[in-house]
Amino acid sequence: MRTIDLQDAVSMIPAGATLMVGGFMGVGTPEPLVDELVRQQKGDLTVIANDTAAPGTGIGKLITAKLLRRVIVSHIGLNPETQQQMLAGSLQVDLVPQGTLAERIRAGGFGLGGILTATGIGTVAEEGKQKIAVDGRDYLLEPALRADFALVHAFIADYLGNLSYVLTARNFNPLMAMAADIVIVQAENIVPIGVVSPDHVMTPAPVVDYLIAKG
Amino acid sequence: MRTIDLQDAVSMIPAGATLMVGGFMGVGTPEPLVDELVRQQKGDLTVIANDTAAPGTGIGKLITAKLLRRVIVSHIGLNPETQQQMLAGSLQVDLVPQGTLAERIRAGGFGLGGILTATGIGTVAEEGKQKIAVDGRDYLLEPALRADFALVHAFIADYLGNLSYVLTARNFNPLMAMAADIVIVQAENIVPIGVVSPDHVMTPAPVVDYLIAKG
Amino acid sequence: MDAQSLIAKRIAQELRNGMLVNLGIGVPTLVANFVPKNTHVFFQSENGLIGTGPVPEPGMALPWLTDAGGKPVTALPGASTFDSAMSFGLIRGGHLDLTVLGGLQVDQHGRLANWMVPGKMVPGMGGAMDLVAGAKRVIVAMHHTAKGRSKIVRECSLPLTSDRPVDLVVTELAVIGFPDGRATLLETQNGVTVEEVVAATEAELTISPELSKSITSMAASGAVETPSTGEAI
Amino acid sequence: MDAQSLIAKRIAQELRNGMLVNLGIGVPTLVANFVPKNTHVFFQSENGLIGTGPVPEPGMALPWLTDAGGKPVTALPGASTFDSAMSFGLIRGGHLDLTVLGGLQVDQHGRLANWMVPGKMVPGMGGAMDLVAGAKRVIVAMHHTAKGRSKIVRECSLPLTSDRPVDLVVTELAVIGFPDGRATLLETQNGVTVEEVVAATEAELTISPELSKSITSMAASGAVETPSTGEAI
Repeated sequence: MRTIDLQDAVSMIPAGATLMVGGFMGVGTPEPLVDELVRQQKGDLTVIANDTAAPGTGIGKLITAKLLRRVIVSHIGLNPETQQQMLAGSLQVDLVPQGTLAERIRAGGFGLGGILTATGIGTVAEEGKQKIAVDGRDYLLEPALRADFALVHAFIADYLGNLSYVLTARNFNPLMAMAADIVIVQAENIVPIGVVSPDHVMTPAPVVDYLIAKG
Repeated sequence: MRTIDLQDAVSMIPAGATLMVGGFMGVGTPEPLVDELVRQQKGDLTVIANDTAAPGTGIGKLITAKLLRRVIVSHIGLNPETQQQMLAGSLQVDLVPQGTLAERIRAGGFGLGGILTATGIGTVAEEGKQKIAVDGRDYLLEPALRADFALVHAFIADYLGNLSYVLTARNFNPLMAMAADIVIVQAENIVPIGVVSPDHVMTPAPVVDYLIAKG
Repeated sequence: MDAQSLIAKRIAQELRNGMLVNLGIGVPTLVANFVPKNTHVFFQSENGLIGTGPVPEPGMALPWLTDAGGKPVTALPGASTFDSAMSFGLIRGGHLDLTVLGGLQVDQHGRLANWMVPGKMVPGMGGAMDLVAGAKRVIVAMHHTAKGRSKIVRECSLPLTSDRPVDLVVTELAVIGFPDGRATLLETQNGVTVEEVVAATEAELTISPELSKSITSMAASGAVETPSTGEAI
Repeated sequence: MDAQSLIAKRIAQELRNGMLVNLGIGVPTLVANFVPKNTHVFFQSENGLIGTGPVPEPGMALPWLTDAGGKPVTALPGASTFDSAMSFGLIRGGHLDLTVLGGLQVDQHGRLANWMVPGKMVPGMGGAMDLVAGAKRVIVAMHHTAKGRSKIVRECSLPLTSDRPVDLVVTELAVIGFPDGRATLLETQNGVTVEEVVAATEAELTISPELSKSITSMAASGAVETPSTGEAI
């Protein structure tokens, strides 16, 4: 793990990259990273996230700035701009059931080829997907998801990069921290080694590539 | 969640039942439950666990007492009695790669049909298993595992049944707590509600059926 | 009592001690206001919380503690938090005893459509497909009709949320179940007649034998008019 | 230096700052004794620990903090613990930079057999299959021969641990890699000749061009005899 300036961290991300971005309706999204993506006008991005939040919040800022080519999300209902760009054809929106999305990301980070879930069977979500029977029950094969970068929000990071999340700001963050080639973390608090009990570390340091230094 | 006496908890378990038992070489195994299984001479059991520990420790006691018909484990190397019973034909031993075992149990508890892993491909572990290609790479389909009962060891339980585990005694316990019809917990410490931070609860109370009362 | 509270209050009677319950947004949320005395249930919020409490006092909101809509909530003593994989493991793995969801349409076999109106409203399914596929019991809380048209239909014209039938639909007029895969009128809300429910319902509706019997006995005592028989209408 | 320490010390030179490393039992464990100065690596124990420290002082052992063999260990500041699914997620998901494992046989394509001897020793594969299939880099630490017979063989007679070839085999005689899927002698241990390694090895052994060159230059300076060419033997 290396510490890095916010600006340099975002400079690493090329236009056209695939990003996983933590957060749930903006809660637990690394806002400084999002703001810097907008400032540097990184475009043509694919974002994998739970949702597109709302205008002015989290991933909603990327939508408003028209930096996204494609989103893979479970929900866009609180962001009318996402719906507008989708209908206008400028934004590809792949909707995935939320639990399936979480497991597909986890599978990507845990070295599994995909997941077998009954969610979505008999609905439009099953279109184009392989059905596999296990013990007489049908499941959809939903392939693993990975990204070039994960933008992760943590409540606490120690100097080594061990991460803890807080309350409902945890959500997709620990899953995404496992599922991207390069993991960039913005932490609310950076603490000395040993301040966090080993049992309370939720993402072990070795998976973190960069920790944003405090400005 | 209900509290229950050790004796009554084990009385619920019928001979021939399938049990998941937490622990890794005996560390994090609920020893009082194991001892009571031996005392009540519950036989013909199938045990799903990481290993059969060593004689005199954890699941090793069930082996010595000849209570097991079948084990689904990743390792039996530290228990020569397991090997003897296996060679004598009185114990069926199904060996599963450790990571595959952990994920199969998790899949059982998380409502997934099974997992797709590359572990075991090109080895005897692939025998009889379906191979599935995802994005051009082959994976084994390893089906989910569930049990009638999970015998779980926790370091801390609160009065509601929220569980925390400690250090390397965590291992398979939180996975098994999700994957059985009836979950019985033996906790080293039972504490009032609110003593454990929500972020440090590793198994939420609603999945726990019984908590062994202190004697 | 307004229609929404009527629905929520009736659904709250389905709550049992120790249940893990997930409430959707809208009318389902109101169910939390009617939990019976001496009944302790765990409310799950799919963004990663069991033990969701009421809205915080002014000045006490924390940006890291919200409901699935991103609105500040509190946590009750004994709450637990977890990541999204665990949250849906609880849902998909059969640990969730009950989910209460809003509905756009329910067909006469109990299949729910509640996540999109093609060409109009495409919010995404969020957790709805997992909840309906995974929860032990699914109750739909919705108005019986929309713009005068029945929301309990012969066949859903909107995309389904799951092919797994829901267990109960509670409206301001009636309680409808799906034993043997057939929409069955189990109860009418207070002051509503079977005829009124039937008239407001597009789906074929079986009247449950228990309801027929109770109505017949009420009719015998002069309380209501003689209803139709317990056959499909 | 004894053979085991020789092997462990050579492997320790492969460690780089920040690596996540899993050491198997036996000789691999000794690698921890030779971590180069100013190199910080994370040691994972697959029972759920990153930051494994040395054996505790007498009286300080804790029953809940052990290595994968169930033996008491300590945890270093900055350690983390997790369940078995996470432990193998780290291994299978490509987060483990290096695993060092013991071996029974390695074939000339680099495939390892290290978990059972049919009819004799059936300990179970434990985490070995996941480690070989999942780690970014796999190094085998083993004696070159057992009872006078080469453990680096043309074809494994014992059941494979994985069909994924290992990256490096380090013995008390040599360091062997598998570029292009062919067993290739990269280094000899101090004082060991190429001929000695070849004589002790059943597998076809390519001599790496770098090794040939260095030996040739040493021969030119009179340091060693002229070796065989860089062709397969």
